[in-house]
Amino acid sequence: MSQVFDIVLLLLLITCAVAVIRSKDLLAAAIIFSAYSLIMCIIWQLRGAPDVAMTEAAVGAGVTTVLFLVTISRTVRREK
Amino acid sequence: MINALWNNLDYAASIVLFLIGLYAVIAKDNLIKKFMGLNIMETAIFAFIVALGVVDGGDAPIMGEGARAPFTNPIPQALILTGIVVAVSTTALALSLVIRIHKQCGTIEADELRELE
Amino acid sequence: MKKALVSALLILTAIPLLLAVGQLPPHGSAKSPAYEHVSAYYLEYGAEEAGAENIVTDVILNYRGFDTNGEVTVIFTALAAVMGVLLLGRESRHPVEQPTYPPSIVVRFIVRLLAPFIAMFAIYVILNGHVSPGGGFQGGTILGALAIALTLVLGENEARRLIPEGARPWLQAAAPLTFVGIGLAGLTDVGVYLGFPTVETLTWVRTMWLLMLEIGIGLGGAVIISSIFWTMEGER
Amino acid sequence: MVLWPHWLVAVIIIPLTGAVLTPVVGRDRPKVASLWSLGTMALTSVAATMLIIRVAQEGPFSYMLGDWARPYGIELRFDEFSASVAIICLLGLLALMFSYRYVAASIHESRIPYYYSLLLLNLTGMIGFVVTGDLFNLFVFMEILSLSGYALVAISGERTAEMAAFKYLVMGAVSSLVVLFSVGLLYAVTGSLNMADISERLAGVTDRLPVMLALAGMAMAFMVKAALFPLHIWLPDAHAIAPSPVSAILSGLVVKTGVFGLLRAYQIFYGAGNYDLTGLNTALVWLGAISIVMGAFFAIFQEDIKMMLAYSTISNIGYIVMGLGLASQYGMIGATVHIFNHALIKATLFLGAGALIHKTGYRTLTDLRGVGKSMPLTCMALSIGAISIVGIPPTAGFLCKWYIALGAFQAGQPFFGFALVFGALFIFVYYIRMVNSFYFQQPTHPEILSVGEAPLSMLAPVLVLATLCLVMGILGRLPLSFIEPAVLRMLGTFGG
Repeated sequence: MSQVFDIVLLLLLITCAVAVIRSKDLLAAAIIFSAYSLIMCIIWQLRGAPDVAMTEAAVGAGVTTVLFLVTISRTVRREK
Repeated sequence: MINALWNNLDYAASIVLFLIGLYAVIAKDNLIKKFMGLNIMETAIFAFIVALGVVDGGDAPIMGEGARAPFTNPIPQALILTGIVVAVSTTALALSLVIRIHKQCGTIEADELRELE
Repeated sequence: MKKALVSALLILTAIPLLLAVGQLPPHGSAKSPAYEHVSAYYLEYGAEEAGAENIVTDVILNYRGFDTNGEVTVIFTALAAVMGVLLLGRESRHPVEQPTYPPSIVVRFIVRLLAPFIAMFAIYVILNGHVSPGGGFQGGTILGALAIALTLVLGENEARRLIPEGARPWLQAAAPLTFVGIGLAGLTDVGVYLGFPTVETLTWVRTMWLLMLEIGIGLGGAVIISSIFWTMEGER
Repeated sequence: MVLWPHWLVAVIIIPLTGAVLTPVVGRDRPKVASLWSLGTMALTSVAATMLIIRVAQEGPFSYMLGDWARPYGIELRFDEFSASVAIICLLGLLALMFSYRYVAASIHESRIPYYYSLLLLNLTGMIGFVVTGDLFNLFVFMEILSLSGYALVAISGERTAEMAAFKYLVMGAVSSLVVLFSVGLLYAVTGSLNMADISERLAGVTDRLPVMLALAGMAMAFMVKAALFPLHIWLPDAHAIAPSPVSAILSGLVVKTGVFGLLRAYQIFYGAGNYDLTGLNTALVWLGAISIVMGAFFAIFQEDIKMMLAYSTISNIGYIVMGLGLASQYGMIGATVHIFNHALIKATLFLGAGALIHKTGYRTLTDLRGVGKSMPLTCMALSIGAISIVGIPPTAGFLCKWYIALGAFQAGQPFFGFALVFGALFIFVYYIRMVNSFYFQQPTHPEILSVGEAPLSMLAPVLVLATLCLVMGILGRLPLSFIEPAVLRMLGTFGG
């Protein structure tokens, strides 16, 4: 059972990564990137690494996304 | 090899993510997108190193009441804590540069920037 | 042409990676060299020898404390770098049209409502880093995120007042300075940089030092993250 | 002498503390920031001197941080190769002194404290990089030095500088990531992060593929950092556009950390004893030879004086890497000593060029024609640097290149000895071009004849370095014999 859950999460992770790369809208890409980090964080929590999961949730999904959002708001939103 | 990878799904997934990120870094022209790719690469490597420390049925390495062996390996986790901080520092600097470049050149597409030079 | 080159490169990278990973010790095995060498020692003796029940905290603050000393320097470097790149650059040649929406009442109300609880949680995370997941940097990041959220609601000028102008450079350097301080304390007390007392009667000193490190990292991290945000956000 | 064992940690902690306090001390007072950083670096130099005295007396020694025994804690290890801290401190001091006037003219005032802070952090990172004995600690210090390096390139706020910094950053970040990946692989197969411990445990590893991948990854990543030929594309822009004192540090020292990383990787794998490194050696020798020729070739066509110097760095890194790859006693010794000497020479050249640009405002060779008459001392220093880098006998560049050539013959690959001489000829051509335009051509801009000599804070570092170029040529045997035991220990049964 947990094997199935693992596979679903990993597939979701890869889907998110591909979606980040393919999306032409940078704002959407930043949000998907945040989701990607959160999925990564769930995986790490399941793997018995709560410290890393917490850091990833705070830094990867939080601060990094905020920095991306600031940058997008100061530059352009659409990729050519 | 397929069998080995099936048993090591985490490793395989992190390699796939690494390649996706690498693709973005090389092929994408938008500088913000490039950096999203680099961040994906970074998390892929982190996932790989955390996976090195996983033990089947292992608990978080926190002693105290109710803790029972086996515990997962604490060293990769400690390394990745540092790694994540390094990654966000690099991102902050890169994005500041992107803001400056946009301010000075009005574009953040690598091919257009190359024409400007 | 470019596509073909890129895919060739990706395939060329993928093959050695996959081959090598296939030869690694199997995933999840408790018999791998990674698990049986140094980490076995940490898991066995860490809790009593290094002072924290959370072995990850033991590793980052005590056994491999110098790495964390370097890590906080990396964040400080990031701050200095962002300041060096963005501070008072020349006037913009391509100003961005900034529509300024005042945040909606819902956002303002929720952030104001949650702020004290977020702050409390962050402080809890910092202070309990040695017995539960979390620690200085995680809690510091949460505090920094709170400062960012408050900036959106209160406006930058109000939010900046949270960290007094005069103390800001000191606070930004707080994390590396705490490390140097504790390191020198270890030097005088134990005789080695970053040494922690291991004597039975001095365990409270050890716990206190660990806590001071956590607080220093947390405070420094929070101030640096919010300063980076303010500097980047101030670029119009 | 209570401090005797602690100098090893002091040499990292002093500049680190100084760096984080620079913005506190120097806020709104750029001059104070400058003096503060100079003082910090002077103190660091004292620590470095003590360390070198100690290593000369008793050989390599360690410092166990936190008092944990070897594989459990972090070890700082000072061996003969780590004596590079001397050159790091020296160049750091001189570059800081040079910055005093240079920065005031070319960098926005509010950025100046951060400039000094970043420069100190960069030096701290390098010092940590060369003295640490722990693989992950190496990565952390590498990040400090790279991150501050990227920012220093962009700090002038020029458009081109920021673009060059971004290019540098992307390549640097990817290569750092590859280093982290390799560290992870080595950890997976050995369970340790201490270099000496990894080296011991590697001997018993049976599945060799991950180890070889880790070696390849590290080699590749450090080649990016060292700007070896096909991976050099970030270097010319970044080094040419950065402020001149930063160029001197980047070109003289930061690219060498890539070479130094390679050296550490070699130490680990030679120490294990039963790894066949012929493949890597061959690759390094060939890439080195190609770098020598291509770097020199591109340099000939550069108009911009700093661009020319930047390409010349690629060429000289080629010499060093080739010497390493030859894996013979002479080649190795020549390569390690060339790390020192090239740092001296390139710093002379970049600081000299910086002084010219600061005074005249021109940076191409055509524009700078005739400057030899108005700035005789600076131009003399530049000429000495040029002679040294070509490798003409009485100067610093000669002995190590001679040793590398000897190494090629010793390794039974005389072809590469000829490649080296051929490269030196190319280098000769473009430095002759530089000297020629300084002294023997009619000035393009007549007003260049009336600019005065550079101010003392700029002239002094340049002259000190030029003198050292000459002195090291005469005392050249000193570093050679200093480094010899370390090389012999490392090569063990291999080579000479």
